Amino acid sequence: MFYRENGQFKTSYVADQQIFPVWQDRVAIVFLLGVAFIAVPLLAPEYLFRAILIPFLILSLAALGLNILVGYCGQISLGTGGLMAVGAYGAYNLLVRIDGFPLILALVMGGVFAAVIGVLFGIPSLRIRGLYLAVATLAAQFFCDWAFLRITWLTNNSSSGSVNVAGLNVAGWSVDTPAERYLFCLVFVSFFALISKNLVRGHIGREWMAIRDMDVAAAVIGIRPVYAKLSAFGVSSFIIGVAGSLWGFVYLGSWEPAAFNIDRSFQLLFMVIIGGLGSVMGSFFGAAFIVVLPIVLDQVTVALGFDTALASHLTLMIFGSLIVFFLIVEPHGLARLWTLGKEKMRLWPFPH
Amino acid sequence: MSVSRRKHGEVILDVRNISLSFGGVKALTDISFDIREREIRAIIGPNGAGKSSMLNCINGVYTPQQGSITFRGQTFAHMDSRRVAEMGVARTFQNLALFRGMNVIENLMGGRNLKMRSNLLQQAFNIGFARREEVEHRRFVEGIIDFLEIQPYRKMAVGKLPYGLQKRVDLGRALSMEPQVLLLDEPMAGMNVEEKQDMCRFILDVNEQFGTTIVLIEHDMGVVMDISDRVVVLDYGKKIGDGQPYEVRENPDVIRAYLGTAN
Amino acid sequence: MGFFLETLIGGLMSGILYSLVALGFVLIYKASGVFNFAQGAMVLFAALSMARLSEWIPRWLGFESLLLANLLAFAGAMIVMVVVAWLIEKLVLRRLVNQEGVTLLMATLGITYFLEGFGQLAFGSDIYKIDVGMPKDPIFLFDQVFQGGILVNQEDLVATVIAAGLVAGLAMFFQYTTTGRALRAVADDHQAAQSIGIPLDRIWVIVWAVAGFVALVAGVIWGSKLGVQFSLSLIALKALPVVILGGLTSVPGAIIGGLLIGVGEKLSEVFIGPMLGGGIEIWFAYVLALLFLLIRPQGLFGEKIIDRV
Amino acid sequence: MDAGQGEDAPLAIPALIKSCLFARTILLLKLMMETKLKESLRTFTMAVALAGAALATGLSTGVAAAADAREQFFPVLTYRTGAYAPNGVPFANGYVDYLKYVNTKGGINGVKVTYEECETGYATDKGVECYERLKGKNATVFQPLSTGITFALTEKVANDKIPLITAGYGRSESADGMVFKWNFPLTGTYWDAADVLIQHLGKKEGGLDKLAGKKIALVYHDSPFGKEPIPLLQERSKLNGFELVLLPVAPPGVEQKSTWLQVRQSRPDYVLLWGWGIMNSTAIKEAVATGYPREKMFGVWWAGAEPDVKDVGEAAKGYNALALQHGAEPDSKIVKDILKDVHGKGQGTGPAEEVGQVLYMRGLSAAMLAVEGVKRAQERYGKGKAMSGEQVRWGYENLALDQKKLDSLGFAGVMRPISTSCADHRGAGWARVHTWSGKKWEFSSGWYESNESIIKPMVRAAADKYAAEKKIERRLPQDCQT
Repeated sequence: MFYRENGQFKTSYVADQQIFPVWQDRVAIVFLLGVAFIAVPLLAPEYLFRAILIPFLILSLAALGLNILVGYCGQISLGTGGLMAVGAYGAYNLLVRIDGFPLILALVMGGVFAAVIGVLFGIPSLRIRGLYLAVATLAAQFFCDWAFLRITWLTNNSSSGSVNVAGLNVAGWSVDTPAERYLFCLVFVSFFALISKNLVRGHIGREWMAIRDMDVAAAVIGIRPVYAKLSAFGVSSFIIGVAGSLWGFVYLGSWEPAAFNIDRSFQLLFMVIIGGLGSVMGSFFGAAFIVVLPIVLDQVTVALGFDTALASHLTLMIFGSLIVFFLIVEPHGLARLWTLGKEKMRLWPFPH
Repeated sequence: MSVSRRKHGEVILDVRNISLSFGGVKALTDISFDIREREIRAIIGPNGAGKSSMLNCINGVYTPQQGSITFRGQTFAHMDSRRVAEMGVARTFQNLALFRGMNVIENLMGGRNLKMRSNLLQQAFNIGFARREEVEHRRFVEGIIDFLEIQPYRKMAVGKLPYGLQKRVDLGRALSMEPQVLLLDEPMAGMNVEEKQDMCRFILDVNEQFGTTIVLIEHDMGVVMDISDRVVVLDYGKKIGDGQPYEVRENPDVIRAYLGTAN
Repeated sequence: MGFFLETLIGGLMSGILYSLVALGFVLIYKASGVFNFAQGAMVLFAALSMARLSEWIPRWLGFESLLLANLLAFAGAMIVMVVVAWLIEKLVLRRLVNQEGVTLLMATLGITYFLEGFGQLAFGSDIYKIDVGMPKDPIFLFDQVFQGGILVNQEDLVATVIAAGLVAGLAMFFQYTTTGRALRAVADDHQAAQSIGIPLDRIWVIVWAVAGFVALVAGVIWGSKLGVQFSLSLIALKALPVVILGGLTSVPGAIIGGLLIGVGEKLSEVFIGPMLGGGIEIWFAYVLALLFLLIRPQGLFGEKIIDRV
Repeated sequence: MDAGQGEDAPLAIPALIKSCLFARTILLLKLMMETKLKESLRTFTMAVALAGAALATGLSTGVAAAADAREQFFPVLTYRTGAYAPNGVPFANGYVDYLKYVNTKGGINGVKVTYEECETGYATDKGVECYERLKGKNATVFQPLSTGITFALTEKVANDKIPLITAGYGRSESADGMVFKWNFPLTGTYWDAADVLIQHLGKKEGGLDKLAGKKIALVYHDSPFGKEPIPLLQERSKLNGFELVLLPVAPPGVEQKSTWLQVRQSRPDYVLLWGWGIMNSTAIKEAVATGYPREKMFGVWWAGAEPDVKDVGEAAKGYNALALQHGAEPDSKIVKDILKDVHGKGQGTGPAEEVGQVLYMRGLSAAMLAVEGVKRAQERYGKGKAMSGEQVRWGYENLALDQKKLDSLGFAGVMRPISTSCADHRGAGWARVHTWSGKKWEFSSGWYESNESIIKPMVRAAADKYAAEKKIERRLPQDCQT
């Protein structure tokens, strides 16, 4: 089956504005959905779920959120970890303080809390730009780290600052087998991916991109930087917050503030850039790259008979070099490689 | 202002004693001139005369230290970009300020943003209203695309387009705002003859079909003399001449200022 | 009062130590527009090679003298850092010319991983010792004025002197050497510099080498203070607020910024900290920097940005 | 959304194919792969080819059965790299050496001990990945040596029915076996540590009552690990009337100037140091720099090993720290045996000169406890059989290591008796204090036992709170029989 766009004439703007104008794409996506929702849960072993798929899904959600801010609105943030923490602890507090508070709502509310904080921390972006902003957002990161250790009320007065959450229970359905947890995350991720896709296609998305590409021109065509930037911070933080609460509730189940420390922030920024700025799909590529690659490298190096220390040193080195390598081959991220691939397919067998 | 090729309306935009400086550097000193409805008003002057700064003051990119700008009777000491846009002033840029990461349609749709009402949630779920709105504005934008004859490039990233076309897209973005006043900052800079002719045609068409008032910064004297109704001449941030093309052409200061540079 | 002064002095001295790391950031950003996150890793790497070489060289050449060992080790470490700089330029920078800042930032993070991995691989991941005979014990000033006197940490004192010397040296280098001038030219405008025939690639190697040198000095000082160990690379996080507060492009900025941050965080921790339960200095430093940025978005000494359209 | 699935595909599809195969012929394929690995060249291309395979091994572990019923598999979570490597390496060496040693003695009643290391780098999610990778190979017991990983694993072990030993760290409340069925903070928790330290200070002052009006500062790693002792110390300060000053240090603790300026200002009579990794040596150095007497500093048992002081050397002379039962034991029988039977045969894991150092011994004794649990289980479920996680859990819950047995194991003078029960998963609260002589650690106190009357109720309360948060029930007495 060739991948062709020509011959598929759009007779209405609606038809032209759908997410996948090319029917082959639509087929592909349906197939992938099928695999992800049906085949994987049936066939994948526990290790794959717990060690790879679940963290991959949650982190891609966070990366997706961050991508809205960095990729679409051009505001670099290193406070992501902190916002995830806000989401997780927010949801936690709702559940421990209000009896019988529905789980899903709590997770979403976690996102809302994060959104509020995120907008607050976004205010400096109205004045500070680029790397200066990036470093400034670290203030948010470290403040959150500190707050959740020090303000014991936030952790329900646990002596150590660590918190534990009960088993997941959604309207009677207790989500505990790895497959269930995977599906649980998958639903969230798919939903938010769709939402984000819609937003970035909508005029709000164009406002973000306008600010990113040429803020003066954006102002001249009547875009308010305040609204555009802060809305980006809000939406992005919301998604990140939800991801955070999923990370706490579904993946960890019991955590210390360090689970959301600065390394997480960098890891996510990595995903976004390696995956592709300003691309929903890129967030997923990036997450896969950052989550899976080290694990594979580790297992390979160990399998090759190096001792674990040597292996992990090599892993670090190879991982680092690969990052540089990818940035050199395609500074616009894996998503760009993907689109280029599709271009090629369109033209195939003719080179140009 | 007695004789003129066309009948003009009232003064729509009135600039009074504008002075602007960065640190110590004076960019504009006590500039005053007015713009009438439906006319084509040119601002000329050598490089660094402060032409662009003038436009930047008009649509609120810069804030002048002194002076006021009156638009349809409302007077402002400093224009807020948003307000200016809402009042129907659009603008193209000297060295392209397109949204390079977006394709042609998106850039033009950007110009429609002011008119789009659907809120975040409606867009998020892409439900009825948001979708309809998107379509109807898309229709308008397609109209402009046809008008500017850039149909083939619809979905191309503007960064990839040749310079001349980018200039058109820039104009298109301004037009999609349905402006009453259109500020054009050197729309023909770096164009070859044919491109210039096209651009002139577009400008005149806009002016005649939509009755849009046009403020034009241009170096090409030929063009200026042909299409503009009145001309303001700036030099080193000062106004040295104002009037109809032939008047300005005779003005000794202008000649001095342009000695050698005029073509 | 005495204690306040003590804290103040302590802050100034830690500040200087931060500046040492910050300098590396500034140098590289000035000349190549790269926000070099690997600076921390470079400090670690330099310190590691210094520490290990000072162990190994005597063993190889079979002599005792600690001084000689240190000198040779320092020289050796310097060579290592030059090689690193050269490789980075060859393999990374050259291939990423005029990419956006973020991409470059990420590239340097990649380099960070590599250096951390390679450093531990080559030199081991235990805790090592750099002994350049720094005096460890405190001295007490004005003990007749204030009860208990004002404690001054000799080690920091030495560090301060070295840092001052380093800065002076750099200033000289930039002012009076042709390379230095070339560097400044490049910093001001790449294209222009190139057009008057300044070879960018060589300049970059030099800058990174200089940054490597700064990292080495910082590494030696921090290393003899803390012991050489992986965590050394994390002091980069201490230098970040310094860099942005001072302005990414200003050497004096790095120094002043360092002092401000140092004093700010120490005073805050000691006097405000107890009210908030302590441990606030890490974020306070950043908040401080943030506040300065809100007043001057380009940092204290950074160039002002004007939108031209 | 496109993206979502767009991404899963390359990841999932190979996985699917493989796992299908595996579902049928795991062992066969594993054999094939092992041979493949053996002959495989160490070229990157090959590595890439292997990547799939390696991942697959990972996948397979999910369903893999024990290769041999006569093998007892011990997963070893280590961190030989990163910020905490200097402390992680000796522990790992001791742990592995002991496992090797057991095999030289013919295994556990004939059951061969197998093990596999997995590098966590002290990172929680890496730790979880290691856990998931190794648990499928019939893991006997996990010992993560990290608070963060302990938290994460506590959630999982109950479902997977694998015991979790956190000897001398982790959650203090997990001593309550009625709530924490699968956790075993053997030999002591931080509350024991804090309590013993206070007892020791009391002794120095000539009676706990003499502590009244004294000022004790806690310089702690600002993390759950460092905060753990605070409640007990507060309890004690109420009880014994000393003033407690809390001084957090942001991890990793490379910058402590302000902390020690505060120490200098408030001039506490004693400083308790609750650090890990570089924080410890830095603290001691800052103490030197601010002229605080090392003799008045007392570290937790994670702040009392060679890496913490060796590069401070003479300057650290007089610094004290708690010893979790054992200290540095170069002269103990077990160390001699290991040097002879393991290192002597070129099987040693680390440098021979580090054998018997503090953290090495920590790893060694941790491994010993792990093995003894299996022995105990065998006594009930059949000598010479490989024990399942559940069976071993019973073993840990019914440990009865009296002095005689310990001596016979070569731990004479190294450890005191440990006996656990359904209610008490900790088994002992013994500790000593040792002091750095400038060259090595030397004991400077007799044995202390932590004060049950204070700790028990706190454990109980904390455990109940945990149970409430997790919405789980306390175990019933009859559950203890199984």
